[in-house]
Amino acid sequence: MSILSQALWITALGMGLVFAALILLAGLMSLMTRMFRERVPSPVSTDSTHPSPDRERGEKARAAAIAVAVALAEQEQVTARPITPPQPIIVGAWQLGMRTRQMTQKGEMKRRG
Amino acid sequence: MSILSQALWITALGMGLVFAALILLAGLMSLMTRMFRERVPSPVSTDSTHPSPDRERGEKARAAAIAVAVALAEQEQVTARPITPPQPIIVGAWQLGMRTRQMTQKGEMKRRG
Amino acid sequence: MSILSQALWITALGMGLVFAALILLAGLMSLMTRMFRERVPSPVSTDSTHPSPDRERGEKARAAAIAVAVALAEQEQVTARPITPPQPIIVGAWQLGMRTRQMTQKGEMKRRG
Amino acid sequence: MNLPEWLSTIFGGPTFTWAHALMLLIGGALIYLAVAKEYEPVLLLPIGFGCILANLGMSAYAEESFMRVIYKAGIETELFPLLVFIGVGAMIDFRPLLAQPSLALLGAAGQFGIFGTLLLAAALGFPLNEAASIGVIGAIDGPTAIFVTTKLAPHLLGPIAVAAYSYMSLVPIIQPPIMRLLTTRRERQIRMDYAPRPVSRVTAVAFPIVVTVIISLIAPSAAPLIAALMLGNLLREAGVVDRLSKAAQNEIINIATLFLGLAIGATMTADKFLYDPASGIQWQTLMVLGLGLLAFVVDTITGLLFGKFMALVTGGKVNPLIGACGISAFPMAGRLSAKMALEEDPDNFILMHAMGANTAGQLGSVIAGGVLLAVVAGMM
Amino acid sequence: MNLPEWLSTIFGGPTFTWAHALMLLIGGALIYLAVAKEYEPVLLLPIGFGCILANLGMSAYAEESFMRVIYKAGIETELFPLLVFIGVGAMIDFRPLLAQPSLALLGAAGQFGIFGTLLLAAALGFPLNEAASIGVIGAIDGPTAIFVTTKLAPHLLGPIAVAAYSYMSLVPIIQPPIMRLLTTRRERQIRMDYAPRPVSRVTAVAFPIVVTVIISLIAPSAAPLIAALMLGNLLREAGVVDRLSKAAQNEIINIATLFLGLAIGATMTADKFLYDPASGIQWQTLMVLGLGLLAFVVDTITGLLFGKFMALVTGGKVNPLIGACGISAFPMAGRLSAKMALEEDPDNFILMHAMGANTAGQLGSVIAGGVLLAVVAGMM
Amino acid sequence: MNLPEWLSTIFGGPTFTWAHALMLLIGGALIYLAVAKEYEPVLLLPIGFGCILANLGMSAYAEESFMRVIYKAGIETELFPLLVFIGVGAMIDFRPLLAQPSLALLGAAGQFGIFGTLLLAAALGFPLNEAASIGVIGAIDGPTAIFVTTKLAPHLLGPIAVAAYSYMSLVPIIQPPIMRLLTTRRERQIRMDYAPRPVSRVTAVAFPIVVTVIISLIAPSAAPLIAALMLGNLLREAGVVDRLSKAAQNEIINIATLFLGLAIGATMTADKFLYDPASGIQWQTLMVLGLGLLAFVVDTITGLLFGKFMALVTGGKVNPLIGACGISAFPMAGRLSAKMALEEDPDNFILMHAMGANTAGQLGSVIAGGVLLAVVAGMM
Ligand code: NA
Ligand code: NA
Ligand code: NA
Repeated sequence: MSILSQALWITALGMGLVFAALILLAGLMSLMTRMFRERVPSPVSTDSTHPSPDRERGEKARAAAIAVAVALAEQEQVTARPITPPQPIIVGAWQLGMRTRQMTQKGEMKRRG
Repeated sequence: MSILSQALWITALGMGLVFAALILLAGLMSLMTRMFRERVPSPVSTDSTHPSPDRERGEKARAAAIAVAVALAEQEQVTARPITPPQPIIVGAWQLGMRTRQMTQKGEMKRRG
Repeated sequence: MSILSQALWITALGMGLVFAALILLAGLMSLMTRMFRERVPSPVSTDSTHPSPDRERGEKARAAAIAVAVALAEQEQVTARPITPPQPIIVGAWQLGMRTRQMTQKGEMKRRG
Repeated sequence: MNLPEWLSTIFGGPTFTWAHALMLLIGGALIYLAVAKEYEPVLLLPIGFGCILANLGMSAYAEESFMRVIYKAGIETELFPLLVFIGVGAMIDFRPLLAQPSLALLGAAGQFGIFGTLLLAAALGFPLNEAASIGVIGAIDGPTAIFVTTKLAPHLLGPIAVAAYSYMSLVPIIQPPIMRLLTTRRERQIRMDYAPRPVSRVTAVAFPIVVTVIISLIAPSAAPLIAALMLGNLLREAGVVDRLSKAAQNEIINIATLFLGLAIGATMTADKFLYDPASGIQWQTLMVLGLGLLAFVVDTITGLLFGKFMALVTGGKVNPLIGACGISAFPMAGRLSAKMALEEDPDNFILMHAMGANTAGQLGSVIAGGVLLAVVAGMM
Repeated sequence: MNLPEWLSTIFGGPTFTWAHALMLLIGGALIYLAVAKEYEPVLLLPIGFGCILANLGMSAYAEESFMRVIYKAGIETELFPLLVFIGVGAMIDFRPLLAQPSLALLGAAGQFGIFGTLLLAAALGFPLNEAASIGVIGAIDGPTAIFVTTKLAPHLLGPIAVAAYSYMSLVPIIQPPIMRLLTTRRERQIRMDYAPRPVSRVTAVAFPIVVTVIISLIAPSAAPLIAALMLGNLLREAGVVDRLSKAAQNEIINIATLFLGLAIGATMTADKFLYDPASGIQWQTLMVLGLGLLAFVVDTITGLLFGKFMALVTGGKVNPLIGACGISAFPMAGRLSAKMALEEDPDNFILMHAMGANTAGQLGSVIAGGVLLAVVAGMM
Repeated sequence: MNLPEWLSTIFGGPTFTWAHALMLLIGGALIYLAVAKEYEPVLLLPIGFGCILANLGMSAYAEESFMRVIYKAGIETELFPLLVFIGVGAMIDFRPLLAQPSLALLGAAGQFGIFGTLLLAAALGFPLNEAASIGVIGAIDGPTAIFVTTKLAPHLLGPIAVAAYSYMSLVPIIQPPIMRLLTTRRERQIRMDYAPRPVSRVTAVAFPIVVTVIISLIAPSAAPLIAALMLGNLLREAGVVDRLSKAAQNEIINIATLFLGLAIGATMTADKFLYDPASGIQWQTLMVLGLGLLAFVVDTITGLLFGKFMALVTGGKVNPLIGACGISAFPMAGRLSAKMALEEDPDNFILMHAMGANTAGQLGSVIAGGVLLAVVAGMM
């Protein structure tokens, strides 16, 4: 085999495997989020994409929070330091509720530790 | 020698040595605490086990402090993390006085360091 | 060569090289401070050694600041810990102005990081 | 190279059998215990993850595995358990023990499980080195167990470390029934005089040095362990090397703990832990776990019995509950004893005595580990 | 020994040629980019300084050089990139991806640059191992590039690491024109529904374990990288090992980053990078840098095209801009996409989708790196 | 194996003689100096403890000793002193020196003690390598002394490191009488103009790079030391790698210091330090300590004389006291000079000048160490 046809084979198989792996992961992620739901009923229902009035208000609040997050993210970009992604900001409004329990727990540890 | 009689010898000699070592250490500890006394006269006299009225009051205060310590220790047990024993709590009331000098010193360092 | 004459040669060449290296460094330092000036005109002019009245007032303020620094340095000496030189104190009054920009920058990082 | 060969090179990876799959579940179970039950999470989580890696081709025995690099750097050299001990030493306060030296005896009594289990394991047919390694689970002290096992029977590191750390977490579950069974309500209500000797700074600083010298002379095999523990304690008590003391309690112990756990987990390959195609199912793993539990129980029993003996000898001045802290498992065992005394009588505060006995147990465990190494190595 | 001999021993040091002088300038330029332009300073500054040392007799190849000690300890063993990944994993939040799993596909599309560049490099006459190492710059992920290059073509470590990290910093400069060119204004204005599935703690904890197992089975060569990344993420999400998570995000990553950078820089000797007296000018360095840039551009293009394809398939529910985050370059690429959407329409918030695609790109890069290692090693 | 044999195996440990006992006392004395007198506690405490371990069977020379593992990892590779220097560099501010470059000369004058002592030691019959190692105590800089001694005469590491660090702590005791003896009250009252050149950020960043290049070319043997020191300083002054700068000033230096001290202490075995059964009492230890003290005194004297010379040349614009800071012993010597000037005249503030001379002394010590290595190695 010439080096170029080797390279072509590598490309074909390589991209194939990469796509296969990520499609598999996507399926597993989908499965996992369905399987392991938070027991506490989440206030945000997951299947409705047509927001109710109530829902919409929350949506807007969240949007506003994200706007702030983006603004902050932009500021950060000036001194882009990818090694310390400001996760708390990215997490933003949406996960705030979900993670409260966990963070409270962590907070306690920090106070103690 | 059969393996079992070997094991018996190991047990006898082993436990003997462990006891011997700890008895020796107990003696040395006793000697050391006698030899190296704090120069500042300790407010808590060491030989009286029959508390004077004054002494008793201190005793109760200390007991109360320890009660708090135990309560806290119990709480901690929920997330038992033996690698970070909350020493300050264990040390409790009793050594508080004794170690004040040392801790002040350490505190200063922290502020400076 | 006897060991002693070897040692004499080592001493001569050694001290010569040490002096040569440090003289060279002194020259380079002199060159660098001249070449790379802060673009913002420094309030302290560098060539006048005869203080103007205004200058003198600043000088006194600085002297006072240094006095404080020395006093603090002395205190520190009690628990001399050369591995953590209290640089912020040594830097003292004089560089305070120059480094403000840089420190502000650092401060921001700390708040974010 | 032709295509079929190429494809077989790529996809013909390491074999993955049902045994490997089961080991992944075991690794997952350890992580579950760590995360959901908070059983010693700083160790069981890395061990669990290391176990998963070990069975995906990244074991401590695989050539060119990065886990092997870590294993060789920190387990074979024995540095990791020693580094952990430097940190532990910097976190222990020996003053409760120094103030009540007689409690040291309880730290000896709580080690009988080590030797009792060795006896039983030898009777069950384990060779001496394995029997001793199983017995050392009875030290109820992770670094000691790992240090001794690395020298005597490194192939058992996985189950022994898992047992040592799991049982340490199970103190509040395993010990109370034994304590209630072996002590009367009256004994548990014994109040202890609270008249400790004052401990000067000189004593606190001299103590770790003296212990290092004495124990190194009596039991040279325990020397590295005791030296590491006491170095940490010296850094703490010196009061002038705050930087080093903090480094020991944070950077050093955290990094060493993470990689210690990973490397231990990386020894838990399917063939060593579960099923060896050559020799069949590894029943010894289950036996190690079972015998280890026994060692724990025996430790607690002999500790309590010695506590009762001290109560008898002193004419009822010692609460036998503190005998159960002599096993080590610092500091959970100490807290548990104090709590049980409080449950019987809400005014009965024996926490200081319990912590004294518990630190004595920590010393006793290290000494017993060293003694065990010496006597067994001498016998082999 | 007589005097003239002695003096010649002392002053007849390593030769210092114009090529070495030029390398000092290159090292200085890297430090300049780090300090003045803040291009990935935590890596380019140590690389630049290491480059200077390499050309003053302290290279990774010099006997008795302390840089060689560091190189052997952390690059040859591959520990440094893995340690960095443990820290990176502890800093990444995969929830945006878990909540929108279909974004994972974008993380695959953004890796085409790797293979496209490999093809071109092979066509230009590079041997397969070098071509693959050059292609892996297209992972736009430093530790992956270093890990793969260490195994395939360690002599190219310098230029490849420099390219990987420089281009990562250039995301805000290189990507926007391509994004504007390949997408219509209308496409950039597409708003995305914001209805993520809730992600439970169980999912967040199970995710890193599942990914480690799956990827290690599919692409064993990627196993160490993915294991390190996922170990860090597990420490983060477990919520019970705060000490270890912080150690990963601080001590471990800081120390590993510093020495990784130094050791990489220490491979940039004049003869490897610039001019080899035996073989003349090292044009390959320039070609590596050029081809690496191309890999970046191709990644961005294929990512965007796949984004457009997803927009088409979903009937306009996906904003193609998030295709550009599939390249990795975490987290700059994600932020940039969100920003560009905002610029077209100040009410268009796609940050969560962009970060999901960006973390998918991080996974995709590691997987692609592992796949590349496997298929190329199998071919050679 | 029969019982008597077994018992003799267990109890027939390493011999413990009066010399070992005396070494334990010496180790204890070092710890006493560290704890009670606070003489460089972060180093003398670990050295003292290491010395105790060395004489309990855990020396750097004992097979299977964990101290040997540490010694080989950090001393033989020379990494520990270099890591300490990275941290020291990150803590030094060279601005006072940059603002007054002429002070650099004082940093050269303060190194004469090194060579003067080498001469005397050679005259006393020490071979060149030992004489040079003894002389380097006159660098009054721990890492430099350890680095040079490791290369020239590693068997003298113990006494030389102890001397280097003890004398560093004794600056406030040893220097004042010499300073009073050699300077007149009038000289000590000289006020120094306070007109430093402004130091821009560019200069502060370029300085460590320029110094690394220049010194590495002039004295390649000093290159690793100067490179480590300047790397730390670059991390500090860059202002964009705060994480790395903090890691250097904390994790890296703390861990390296602890293990450096332990490993140095672990070389202090009775036979090397006190009494070798083969060759008798090791008088050389006392001579090393004595000659080291002399080196210190000579450094101070030549520094002061050069200060007086500069006072003469400048027509009384230089206070000769700052000559005493050229010895290094950073930052105590600088503080002491400023304090002595204040004692003579409470309005005489020369702290900035003293710190400039002191940092020059730090540079001079490293350079002198490198030059010494080169010239002595060339001669041998
Ligand atoms: Na025990
Ligand atoms: Na990529
Ligand atoms: Na000096």
